[in-house]
Amino acid sequence: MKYENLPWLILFLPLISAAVITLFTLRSKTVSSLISIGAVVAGFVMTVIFVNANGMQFSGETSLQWLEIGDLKADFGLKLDALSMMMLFVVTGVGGLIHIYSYGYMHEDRSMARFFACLSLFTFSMLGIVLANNFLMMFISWELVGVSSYLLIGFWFEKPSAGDAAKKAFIVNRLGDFGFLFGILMVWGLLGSLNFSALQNSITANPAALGAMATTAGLLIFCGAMGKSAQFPLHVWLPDAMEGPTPVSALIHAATMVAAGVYMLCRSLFLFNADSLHVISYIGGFTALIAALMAVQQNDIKRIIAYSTLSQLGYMVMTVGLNGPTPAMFHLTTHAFFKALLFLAAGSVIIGMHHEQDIWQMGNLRKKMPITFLTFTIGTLALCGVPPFSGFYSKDAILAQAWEQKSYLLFGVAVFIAALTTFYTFRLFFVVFFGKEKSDHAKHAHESSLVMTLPLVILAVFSFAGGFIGITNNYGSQFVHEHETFSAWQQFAEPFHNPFPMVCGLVAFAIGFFAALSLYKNATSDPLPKKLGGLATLMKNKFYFDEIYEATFIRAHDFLAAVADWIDRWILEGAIIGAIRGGTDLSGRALRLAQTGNLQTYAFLFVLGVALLLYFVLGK
Amino acid sequence: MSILTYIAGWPLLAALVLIVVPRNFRVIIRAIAVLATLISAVLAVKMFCNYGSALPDADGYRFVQQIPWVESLGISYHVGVDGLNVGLILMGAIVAFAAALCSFEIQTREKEFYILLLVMTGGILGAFASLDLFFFYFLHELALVPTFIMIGVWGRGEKKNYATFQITLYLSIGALIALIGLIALYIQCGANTFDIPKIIEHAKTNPLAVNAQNFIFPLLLFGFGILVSLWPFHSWAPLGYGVAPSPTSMLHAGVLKKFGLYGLIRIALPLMPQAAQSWAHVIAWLCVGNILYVGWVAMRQKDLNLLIGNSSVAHMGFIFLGIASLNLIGITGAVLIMVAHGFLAALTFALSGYIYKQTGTLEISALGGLCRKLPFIGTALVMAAMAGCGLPGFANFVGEATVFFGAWKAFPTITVIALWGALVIGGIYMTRAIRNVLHGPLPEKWNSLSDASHLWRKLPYALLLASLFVFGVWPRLLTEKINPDAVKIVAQISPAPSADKLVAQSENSGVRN
Amino acid sequence: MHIGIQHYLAVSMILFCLGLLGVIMRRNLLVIYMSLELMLNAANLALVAFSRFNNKLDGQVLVFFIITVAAAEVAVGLALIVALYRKRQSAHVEDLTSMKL
Amino acid sequence: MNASLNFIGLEISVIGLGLVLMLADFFVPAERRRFIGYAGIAALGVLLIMSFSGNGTCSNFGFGFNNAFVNDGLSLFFKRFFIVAAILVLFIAAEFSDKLAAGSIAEYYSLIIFALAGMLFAASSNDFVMLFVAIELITVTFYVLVSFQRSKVASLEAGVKYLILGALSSSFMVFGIALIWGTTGTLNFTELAAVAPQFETSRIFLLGVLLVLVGLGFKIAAFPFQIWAPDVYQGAPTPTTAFLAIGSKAAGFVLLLRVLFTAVPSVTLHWEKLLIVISAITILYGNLCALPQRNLKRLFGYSSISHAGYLLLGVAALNANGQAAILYYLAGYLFTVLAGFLVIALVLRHLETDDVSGLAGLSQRSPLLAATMTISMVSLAGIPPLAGFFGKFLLLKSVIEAAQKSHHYGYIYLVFIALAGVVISLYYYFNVVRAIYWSKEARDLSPIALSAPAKLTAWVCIAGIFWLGLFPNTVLNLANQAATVFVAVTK
Amino acid sequence: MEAINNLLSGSNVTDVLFYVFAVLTLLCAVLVVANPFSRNPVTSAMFLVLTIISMSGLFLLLHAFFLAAVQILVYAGAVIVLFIFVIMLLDLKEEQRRKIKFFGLAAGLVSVGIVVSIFLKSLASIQPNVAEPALEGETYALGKLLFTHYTLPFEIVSVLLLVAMIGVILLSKKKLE
Repeated sequence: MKYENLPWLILFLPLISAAVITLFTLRSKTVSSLISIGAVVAGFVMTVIFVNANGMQFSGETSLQWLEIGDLKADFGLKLDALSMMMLFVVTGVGGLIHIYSYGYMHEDRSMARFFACLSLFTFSMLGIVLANNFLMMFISWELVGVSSYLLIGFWFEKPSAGDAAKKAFIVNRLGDFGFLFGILMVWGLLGSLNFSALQNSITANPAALGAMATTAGLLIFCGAMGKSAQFPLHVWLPDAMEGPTPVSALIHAATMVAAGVYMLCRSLFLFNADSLHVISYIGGFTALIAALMAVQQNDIKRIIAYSTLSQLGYMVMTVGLNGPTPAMFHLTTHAFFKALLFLAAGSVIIGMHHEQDIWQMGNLRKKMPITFLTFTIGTLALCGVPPFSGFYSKDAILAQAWEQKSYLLFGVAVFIAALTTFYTFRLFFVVFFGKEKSDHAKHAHESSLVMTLPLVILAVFSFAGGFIGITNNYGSQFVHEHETFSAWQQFAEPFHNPFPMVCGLVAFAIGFFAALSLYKNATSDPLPKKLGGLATLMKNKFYFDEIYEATFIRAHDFLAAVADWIDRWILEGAIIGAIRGGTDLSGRALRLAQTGNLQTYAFLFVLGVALLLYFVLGK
Repeated sequence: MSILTYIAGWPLLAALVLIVVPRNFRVIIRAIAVLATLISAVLAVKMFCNYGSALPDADGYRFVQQIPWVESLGISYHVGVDGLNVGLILMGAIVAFAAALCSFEIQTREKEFYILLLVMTGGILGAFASLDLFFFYFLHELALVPTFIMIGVWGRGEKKNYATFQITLYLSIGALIALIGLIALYIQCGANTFDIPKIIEHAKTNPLAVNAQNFIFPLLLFGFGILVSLWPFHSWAPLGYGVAPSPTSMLHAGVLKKFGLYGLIRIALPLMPQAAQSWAHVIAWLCVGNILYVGWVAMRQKDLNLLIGNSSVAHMGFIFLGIASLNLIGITGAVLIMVAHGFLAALTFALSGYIYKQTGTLEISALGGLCRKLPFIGTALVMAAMAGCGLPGFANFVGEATVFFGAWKAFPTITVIALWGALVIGGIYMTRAIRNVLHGPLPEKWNSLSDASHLWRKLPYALLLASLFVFGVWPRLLTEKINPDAVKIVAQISPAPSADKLVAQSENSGVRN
Repeated sequence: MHIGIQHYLAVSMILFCLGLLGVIMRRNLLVIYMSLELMLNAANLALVAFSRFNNKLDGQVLVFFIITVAAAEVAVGLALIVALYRKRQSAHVEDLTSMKL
Repeated sequence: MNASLNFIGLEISVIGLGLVLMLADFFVPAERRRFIGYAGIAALGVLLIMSFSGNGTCSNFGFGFNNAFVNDGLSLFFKRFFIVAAILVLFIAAEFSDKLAAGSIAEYYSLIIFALAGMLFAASSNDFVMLFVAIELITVTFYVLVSFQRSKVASLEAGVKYLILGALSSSFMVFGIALIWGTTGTLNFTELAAVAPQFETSRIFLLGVLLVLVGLGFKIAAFPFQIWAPDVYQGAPTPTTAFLAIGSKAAGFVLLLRVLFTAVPSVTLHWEKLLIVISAITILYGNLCALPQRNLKRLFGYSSISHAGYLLLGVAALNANGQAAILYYLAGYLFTVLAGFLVIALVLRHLETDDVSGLAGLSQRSPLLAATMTISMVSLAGIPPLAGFFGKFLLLKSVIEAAQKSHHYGYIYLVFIALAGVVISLYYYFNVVRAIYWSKEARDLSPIALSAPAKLTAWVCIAGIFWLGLFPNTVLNLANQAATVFVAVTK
Repeated sequence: MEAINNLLSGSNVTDVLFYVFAVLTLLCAVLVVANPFSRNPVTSAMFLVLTIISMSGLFLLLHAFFLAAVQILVYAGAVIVLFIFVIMLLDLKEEQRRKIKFFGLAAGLVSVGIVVSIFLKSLASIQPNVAEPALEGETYALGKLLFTHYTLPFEIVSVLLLVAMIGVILLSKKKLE
């Protein structure tokens, strides 16, 4: 392996940047942002150098001893293979663009330095997940990613909603992490190692090594992904996370962090047996479905995209569950491009609209913000799976996977979701960019600066071409044993190998598109609630998941907390300690009543004492 | 003279010096206190760094010094470090320095306060360094009493008197029960010495009778347990910390409280292996009380200090869990958390003390949005809260994770409950606290707050945070030291060899008869 | 039946208990004090009887000391009672309860 | 006879000193009489030094006066103890003198010295006659000392209570001695020890021993004979209370030890249960009753009961370590209690009340006295690094040893009761400390002027408390040595 | 029965005398403690004199002639005179017949009763010695013993008397300086 130390540098540069910003340059916005951007861009460059030197198809590890206590060996190690390399590209590449974009987006904010420090911290943690060669390292990065997400969602902490959203994201993620660590412990207990390669070897050597706990362990590990990739039932935090600045939504809650769950599943795919994969695929499919349904009735531009992210993540998870890591990762990558693009474009719209996020206040922005409009269109087309945009290929790969695995129910759901996706995306598209200006802000909207539009353009390029630049080749080399490398043309034509899913996908698109067109072309308000009635209310209120959780999980904990507090206050502190205190005091007050001050009493007590003494010894 | 004598001695000497300094020389008084603790801290760092190169004595202790004290009872001043206490002493010295720096908040009777603070520091550092049962206890008590007085005199809030007496009586009960256990141990051991290495050595050939173990172990467990706020003997802790001045809380919650745990690991486990095994389940289930139940209680608190106090109690559960697991990983993890939590508790109480000083209240509902006015303190508090709910990068995570791995083998169910407590419940109350204290809009009345501005003010917090980071990022600094000694302890606990030895011994005696 | 030590001892013990009764039943300090003298005398009687039956004189020496000490105690005690009476105009135990509990 | 006189040189000197002090009254003008005390202190100091230099008769070990008088390690220990106590009490008395009838201060000093003589004899008693006369000397002297403040009704009332109950206990003791002598035919402890085993089952003998214990129990204020202590402590002039608390109690203990472990050790061995029960109840009674107590001197009265209970732990342990622990504990108790009474004498002498609130603001009025009182309280509570801690440590250790040896569950209960007692006591001791340092009731904040001797006394007490807490070796060795006097009591 | 017979037959004068003195002593003692006719301390004091005189009769029966004399001299002669003197000085009235608290009375009787019962039990355990008592309470022997064997207590008692003297003077001095 050449440039063996380069990955370390890639990993640690953002951390150093975060540390330097926090410690020294918090006062200077420009310096701080440049340090942060520099770190991630340098990371991208170094990734390119490293991959150029080593090629994509290799596998290596490099590690430092970190913790070794008896059986517990956890190295600080990097796993370098196609999977992590591709993810490196995504994280540093997309991340870099978003960093640059942020420079423009956050320019007015007085806490920009803090923003970039957090962003760098996030980049470091995300790289940590990507590069980790063992579960503990991954868990560490996993948690760090969670906290950077927390910090960034709560970036505008003075807004109560931002604070709440951050808190919610953190706690819900923690629920997933609970299962994740639980699973890690179980795997470690059964297999005695944390290292991915070592685990894979022992599973390969003895597929039944996990024994009866295999399904449980797999599902517990999956809990981690459930939290981070916002799968049902832990999906509730992601829409709220849109309280963070838009670049954050793009980077963390669309392109990278939320994909970490999928990445982790692919990384540890060998651990999952058929049963657990089955469950995973259904959870993924279900998440995709409800998220898409919810998206249909949202009015906040970022929330719509967020639900779409949720839905797409469900896709990916479903695909992993269908034993299709390659399509899943493929979709993850293309999704990173086009969803980041969509978010950034939305961010551009929001800036242009002076921080107005309600789509029903917008309209006809295509004139005022041409670049944004154009790139947004590309993102939309990619998301909806229009050929030859990248989304088409990755989505088709997913549909094909479902078809090939003969999971027809999921296939049907997936196609339905594809239609829904197209519908809500174009709803957004039409309402925002077409029709009449629905508010004063919309009338005075303006195009964003170059530093923001440039990343849009670059991302648009990748969103367009992502389908045939060899992404599947690289992932395939990781997951498929007899893997052949396709040329660009072969990739271009890949969907035609299995035309039925492709056709289904296209039909779904068409249905969705025309539905949206007919309903929202010139709409000034949403006609759908009238047509759907109760269902629309359900969708609008996200199927009341928040309320249900509020009523169950939160209430239960608060109730238990109240009970515990009550016991503490009244039983332990009040009754028991109080009784001991009071009893002691009382017995003191009672005993000293003997001290009447009357000599006769004293004499009597004295004699009584003598009598007792004599009786005690000589009474028998 | 051993460097340990200096580490513990400087603060005590400074306390003596302070007695003769007139009380109106405030700056000098403060300077002496800070300087003494600084010297201690620097020496402790030096000791920590030189640990590897120092030669261990026959029993495996380094920087040893022994001076006979009461020959007829076998008591001697015997100090030394091994992996188990080296980190604790370092932590104690650093926390003491930070506490001395944070004591600027004390404005009345400073002279007495600093004297007590220094006595407390010297006492607890000495207790950790002590390899003699008597001094171990003696110095701990020496450190404990100033706590009571400090809470009583400089405490805050309406419940001050109640809390002072509560903590005094409660902790005294614990200390006395432990004392009885220690004396019983001394007598039962029959080596006629209070010297810990000698007792352990003696016990290798003459193990304590199992019924004696089963009598003494619970004494130590509950005696020390009360000192460490083991559930259900925890209610003194939040109450006491709620009213204590922050330097006191820092030193007590951070350092002094570890005494009981250290005692369990150092004394109870190697000397009473059978009892430890039969009691391990009890300890493990009591941990659930600490982690889960007290976690819930913490969720409910409306006062920041009470919340921190309860969370600190909850953290003790992890340490107990590590101890209860009775294996190398668990015990190493327990020691790791002991060190980590020391820094953390000190940090959180220092921060809450700062906030109290600025706002005059710690009522959570009265606070809010403080991050805007207090960016440094706020950031530090966020970090502390995150460390408190086990965020990697901070030393606590390493310890907790290690404990989980260790405990998984022994008590899977309880480990899962502990996981829930650590990840979910801890997360809930910590983020709620951040949300309600630091996030949200800033109430009008707090517009005049000022952040820790100059270096000296920032230093204690920065120092503690840095320590948390250092051990969080590079835990091998500690684990490499802890490991060999934890191995020794585990070797004494592990059932197979000791049982064999017992059998062999009975056979031997049979032959002799 | 010949008169033996037990007869004397019985008288002594009864005397002792009578004194005891006096101490705890009477309220006049002087009478209480007299009852105490009865108790001392009971001891004296026992000692003299033992002395006779044990054939040793030491008991009688002890009686001598007891009488002397008793006399001294009486002197001090009566002086004390007189002093108190001067202050309180009472020699009754019920009136001596300024310190209690 | 001449040989015997070699043993009692110290006692003769002390009695002589008492006479001299009394006569000095005639030659010293009334306003200077309080300084007579310092002469007495100096003389006692010389005697104390002599006891260490080996010239003193008290270190001349052996039996005298037909074995009625013994000089041994135990008596030596206690004689030094009593002299130190008397010296400190004289200091306190000198400070307190203006509260006593001014003309009679010399008599007060000399009475203290006579009581000291009684204690010295008690320490050396080896037969019941000596025991009786020594105790009576102490008691009769204390009747006078307690009621010395004739102007105060409380003092007289305390005197009468002490008188009646003291005489009552004396009667029991005398009757007990009569029974013992009657059954065994001997009054000498050493001889008794030889014959006692054959009377172990004799009810009349046991009755005698028990009645003697009643008398001694009264002196040390052990349950159920503790009832007088609070009233007498409260009413007596403060120096008297101090001497009563330490001197009289220690005299009771030395005699108790002699009787139990020299005279009738074989009987004592059967009484572990009795001793455990008495010790336990004494501890609890003293501590519980002290809880609601606000009168400082009365508080000391109750506290002294509880300390008698702690000391009885060492008796109940029935082993040499227990006996040594008693001696050590008493040594620590000496400085501790006298420190407390010194402060009471100095602070409360101008107040009508003895209430704890009288200490309010003391930390500002006199930091030295505040520190002295605090240290005293902390030491009484048994907290390191002070004398009280090490003493309690030794006592507990001896009881646990006994528990281990005898497997008697009572010992274990006893340990926990002692523990409960210590914890309860913390409450009221810390209440006193609280009054000193953070009471809001402080009205009078004028500084208290301290004379040089008072300061010296305070420092001596503080030094003693710390010395015994930090450097126990010397005294512990002396105590261990003293405890070797007793027949090795083992089971 | 036998005892009564013995007494009536007058076979042994000392035995009869013992009973006479014993009954007298106890009767008078009862009257000291609880005179049903008078609660006047003077009456008590007078009966105390009688108790002591009859007790010295018992001393005589025990051949303790010196002590019998001392008893009468010191007690009847000095102590009781002192008592009477004080009673007169203080002009004490009769002890008022306050309401006797039944509980107090019962408790007192019970505790004394326990003591009595233990005493009696112990008494019952005494083995009467067979040997004829031979000791003669010679004054000479007693004095010799006192001044040789018991010198030290004797001297201590002298100090005690001194202390008592000082005490009495201090306590009864008229003028409080």
